Amino acid sequence: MDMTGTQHIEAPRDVVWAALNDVEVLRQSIPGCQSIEKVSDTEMNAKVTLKVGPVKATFTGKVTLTDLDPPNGYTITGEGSGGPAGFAKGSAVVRLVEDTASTTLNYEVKAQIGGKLAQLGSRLIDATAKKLATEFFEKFGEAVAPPAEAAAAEPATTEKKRGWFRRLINK
Amino acid sequence: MAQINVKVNGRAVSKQVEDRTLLVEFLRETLGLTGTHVGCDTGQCGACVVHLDGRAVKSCTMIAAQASGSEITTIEGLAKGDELHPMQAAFHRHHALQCGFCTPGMIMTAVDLLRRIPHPDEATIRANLDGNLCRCTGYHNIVKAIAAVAESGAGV
Amino acid sequence: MAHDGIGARLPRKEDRRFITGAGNYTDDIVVRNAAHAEFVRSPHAHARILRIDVSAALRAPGVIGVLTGAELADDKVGGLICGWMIHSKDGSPMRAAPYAPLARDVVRYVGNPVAIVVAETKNEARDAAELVEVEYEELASVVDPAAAQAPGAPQIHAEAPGNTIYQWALGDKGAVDRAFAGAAHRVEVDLINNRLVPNAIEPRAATAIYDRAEGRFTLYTTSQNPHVTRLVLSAFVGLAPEHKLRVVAPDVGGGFWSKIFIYPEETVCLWAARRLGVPVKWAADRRESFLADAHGRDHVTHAEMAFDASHKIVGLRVKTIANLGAYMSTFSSSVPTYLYATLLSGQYDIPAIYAEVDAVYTNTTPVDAYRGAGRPEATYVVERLMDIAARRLRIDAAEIRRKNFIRSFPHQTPVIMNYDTGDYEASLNAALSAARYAEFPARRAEARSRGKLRGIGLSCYIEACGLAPSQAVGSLGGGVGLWESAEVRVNPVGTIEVLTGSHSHGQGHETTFAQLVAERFGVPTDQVSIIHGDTDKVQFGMGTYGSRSAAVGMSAVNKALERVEAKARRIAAHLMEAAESDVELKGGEFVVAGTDKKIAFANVALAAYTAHNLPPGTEPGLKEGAFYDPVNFTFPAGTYVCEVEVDPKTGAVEIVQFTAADDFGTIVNPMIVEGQVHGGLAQGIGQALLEGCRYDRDSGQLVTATFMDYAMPRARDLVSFNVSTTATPCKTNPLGIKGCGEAGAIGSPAAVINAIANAIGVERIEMPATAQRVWETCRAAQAAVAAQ
Amino acid sequence: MYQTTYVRASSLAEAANLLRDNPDAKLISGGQTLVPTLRQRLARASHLVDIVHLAELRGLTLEGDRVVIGATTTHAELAASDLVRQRIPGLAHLAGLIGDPPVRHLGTIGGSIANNDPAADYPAAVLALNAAVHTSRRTIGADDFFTGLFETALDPGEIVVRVSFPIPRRSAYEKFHQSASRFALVGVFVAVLADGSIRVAVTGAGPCVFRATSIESALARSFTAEAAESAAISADGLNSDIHGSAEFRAHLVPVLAARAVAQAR
Repeated sequence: MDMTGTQHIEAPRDVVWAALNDVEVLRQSIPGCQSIEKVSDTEMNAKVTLKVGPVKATFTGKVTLTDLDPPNGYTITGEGSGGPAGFAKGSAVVRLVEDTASTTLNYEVKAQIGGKLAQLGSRLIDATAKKLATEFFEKFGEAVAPPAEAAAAEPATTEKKRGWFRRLINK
Repeated sequence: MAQINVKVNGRAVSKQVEDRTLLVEFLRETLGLTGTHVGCDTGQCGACVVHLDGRAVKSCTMIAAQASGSEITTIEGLAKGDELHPMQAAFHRHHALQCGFCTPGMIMTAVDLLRRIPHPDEATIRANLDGNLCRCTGYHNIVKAIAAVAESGAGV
Repeated sequence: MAHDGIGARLPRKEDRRFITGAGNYTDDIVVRNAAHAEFVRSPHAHARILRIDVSAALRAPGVIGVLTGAELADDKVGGLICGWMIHSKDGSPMRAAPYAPLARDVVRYVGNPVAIVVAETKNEARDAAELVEVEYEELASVVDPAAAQAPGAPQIHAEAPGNTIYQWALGDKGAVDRAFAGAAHRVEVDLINNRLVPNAIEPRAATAIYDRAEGRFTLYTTSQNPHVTRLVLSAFVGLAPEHKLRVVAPDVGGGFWSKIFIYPEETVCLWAARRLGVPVKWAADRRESFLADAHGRDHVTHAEMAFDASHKIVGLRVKTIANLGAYMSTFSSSVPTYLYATLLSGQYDIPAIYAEVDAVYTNTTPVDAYRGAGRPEATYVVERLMDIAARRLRIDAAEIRRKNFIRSFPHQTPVIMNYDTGDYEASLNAALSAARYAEFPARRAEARSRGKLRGIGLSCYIEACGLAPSQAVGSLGGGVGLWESAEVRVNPVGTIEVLTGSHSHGQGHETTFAQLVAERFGVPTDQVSIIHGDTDKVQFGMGTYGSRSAAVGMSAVNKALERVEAKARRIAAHLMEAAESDVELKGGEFVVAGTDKKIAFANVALAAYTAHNLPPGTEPGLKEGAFYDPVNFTFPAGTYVCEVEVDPKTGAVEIVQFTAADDFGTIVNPMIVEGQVHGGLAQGIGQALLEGCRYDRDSGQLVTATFMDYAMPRARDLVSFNVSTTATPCKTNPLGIKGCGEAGAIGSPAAVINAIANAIGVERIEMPATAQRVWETCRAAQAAVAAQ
Repeated sequence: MYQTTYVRASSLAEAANLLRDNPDAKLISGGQTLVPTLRQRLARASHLVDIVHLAELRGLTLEGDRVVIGATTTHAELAASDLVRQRIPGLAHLAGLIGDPPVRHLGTIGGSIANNDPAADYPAAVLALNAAVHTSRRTIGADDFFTGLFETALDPGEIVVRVSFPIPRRSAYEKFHQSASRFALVGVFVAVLADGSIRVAVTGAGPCVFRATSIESALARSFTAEAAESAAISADGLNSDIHGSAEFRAHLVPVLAARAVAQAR
């Protein structure tokens, strides 16, 4: 499955680029990330728990950064084994475009699952990958440039949860 | 462990099994009632259909503990001694079975159908078999057998 | 006495146990102290196994053992075999790679078994299987047969360069080229025969027992041919000599060929039972069935047909790529060759045919025969071409067929087969009249007023059944003879036991074989029992598939019955002091012609066993055996007419009428034969409309692995079928039987697709004709009309 | 299935406490999705908290201008209910299309909406009819309830108690089945509410049930099948899988909406 998306971030490109290489920012951004440890500048070990409806699986694997082209972008790849559930792989080619004080982040995502997850969940692969990718870049955007008004003022509302799919459907 | 108290085919049964035991596993393995079959893992094939408090349910899509306190009828409990239930007799007379594997679930679903809708037309019969797969008969004679029982009024 | 001999619509003797829940299927069998097996399978389509760590699994509660390919190799357990040698055009033998029951170094499809975990309970085995750690290095995979031979495609086996198993050809290429060069019209088509999953409702299962004291194995298994299973496990896998291995196939819940093959799981269970010293029980869940049962079809074909100016076919040229999956299953090599290309003449007089078939390995579940096995693929090619030709040449679909029918028999086709008899015009006429073909235009117009597109499609199929003359099979590369055996034991009280090498898994042999005995001996069928499926009881047999049980198995029984009758007559003549030639068997009694002297068959049986008064030199007892080897294939044929309504707005297709007129020769039990046709039609219609096994092209993952994604035909997808028969009895077997088990699946896909194409007004639509595909085709057709 | 502990809750409070104290506990009512998932070992449940026997989750009553349906009401009960058939025929029809008869005998409305499968039928009715979901803690309006792929506004430990449907003037549901699972490839629920407002909810097509506002506006102008069918739905963001492309789903939405309009009563 392939998809593309865009995230607008109110921060200069250098800041966004730095965040893309910051393990702590990645930890906050990866949906369901339980832990992430840096092995090198471009490689991390990670543990991620994914929940899609009644299905829940924990993946252990690694996150790697390749095709580094500072500060224009890179490819971030995550692959992990969910043990008996199978495995999942996803990669995003990220391109940063500077726009005065803000940055437009364009991404192109590829995702693949294998084993039991693929055998049982083929109808959900696309929707799940879109959801995870959107969540990742949204959270990333928030981590790099938190919304101006105090985040605390806004409770964890339904509106916020609706965000990602509203954008997808946009009807 | 879960304590399962059920009445199966009119007989009170009380057993302890692992909580994760499916109703179909309880029937087949704990009680030895192997007439109820398992043909899939996702609740489509209907080979495992039994009656729970008089309604057709898939015994593979329920854990035994959920059924505790209920009355269960399996294919083994349908005939009265040597006298076949009219649906069993119709399946025989109309050649509504070949390999026989889907047959117990199919018969239990068919009996349930006629209890709810005593005089279904062909389209209604077919629609009510949505939860039962047969790979042998093309359903032709199954539909015929059910229609024959409905016509005779002997369904319940 | 009610007639219950040949031709009677006798309700089945075996039904009672099935309708009361008393059937005895493999997984129902309780063996004391049996342990439960779970297989660890590859999640990857293609990967190198770097490491297998079973230590955590071994420590798990209830675990008795965890075994891998390394132990299998240590114990010198052999690989699985493909039993039919095919030679390529260049004379080289097919490139069959080793097929280890547990993969050791490389896994080649998702689901490839890697290890077996045996524990005290099923849940414990499953818990522990999750603890087996396998480290893989992923390799690139290929799942599409058309891509497997491309330069740079991943190599699946070193033994088969370019993933090509064989490049086989049949027919006279030069003659076909000449026919095309001189032809007035040519039509061509590209077709995909979609990959199917057999999905017998009973999943495969096995219970393996090893008796250490006797050194003897027993395997209860879901098999269509227990003797062949024993032969392969003994002679090739080498687990035990035949006399130390009993294979029992009890009640079996459907097969459709998928339970013929000798698979890794049953083999490994048997070995594990000995190695671990416990009986081992395994039952596949449905997801495992999708991964591990041999799939069917999966052909990519380009075909061309040439006609003369009077619309007579002058030549047929076919090129097919057949996907055999990751390993060569038991009969896989024969399906796209001798069971396929030999039927490309269809019901037509075609002077020149040339077919090329490439068989390829891919990173998919092994592919083997599935109901029809090669013959549905052949029918689909021929009958799609006939329909397209009718459309292009602007003649009626029935007329173009009628014009080309073979009309004199025997008929030698250019592709090996010699048709003994048939009357294709008769079945075509019967089908057209039953389907009210002539009135179709009115029905189409009425449907149009409701916004529906109504279409009608024909398919005139032929198949070769009654597999098969052993010598012919041997000369074509078959590893076994395809005769059948039977034994008839008459008990002293006159009841009869028939032992047969055929195996019933839904076909009703316990009834139809008894009807044959009733016919010959006048004994009521309830005094006859049919024994099958146990190598300890039946000496040998080749099993049931390819619509062979009645034509071959019953012919063997008939031969044994003849021998019994001959001996009984000799005894009866002696008892009645008459000449043997004056004694005949009528209605269960031996009578002396022209007199009132008679003796009941049962009394003759008793006399045979008391042995007080037998003719001189006659042995006591009344029991005879026979082997029957057919002299030719049989050729069932018929015409199917499908009528559909297409909703152009949603692409939904509704089968509104389906008519079948089959010629099966002699029919033993019309009720059972009709049931076979109904079931075959459902599978063929399923192939055409619903079923399609799908792999992800990039990852090689199987994405239709449950009934949630693989659409099985349900009652509401089908209609009540309008079936009838015509008969030209087979001339090459004593009973005139042709066989009926596969016809429905062979003839129907083309009828359905032809009907949809007719409804929409297009030439091409792929199977399965899903709503989306049909909607897209309608839209394109509308756009094309608009553009004109 | 992994090891689990089955608990038959004796009260809503007990069930809520069990969920609070055991983060991996799961509620089970009909279990028609949960049990197959557990069987496949795609999820673990430390506890299965059975709420099917709780009296406060039962019931199917008329309360003023609303039909109030207890969370553990099965699809079969709802489909057969004279009350629902008379007051909200589209809802009764929808319930009778879910799964198959044995599934309808166990599956419940509460379980279905809490699971919010993108291809489930009930969410379309809840959203189109502007139902209110009463939970163990609060009342959530339909527009706020379904938040995403398998996601709802329910907080952890919050339990659906009943669903209250305002009686519409007219309603109808049209479902195009996915041929294997018989879930909705696309399902469209059309409702004309008591105040005359028109709501059209679509399931199966997107990652979550959504309102087809373009069809709603078209129907507001003219409540006819032709109006519904002429409204366009973009394929952007719709589901695409082996059973149907986003384009096909987008195409089906107005077609089914038109058929629902023709059926609405």
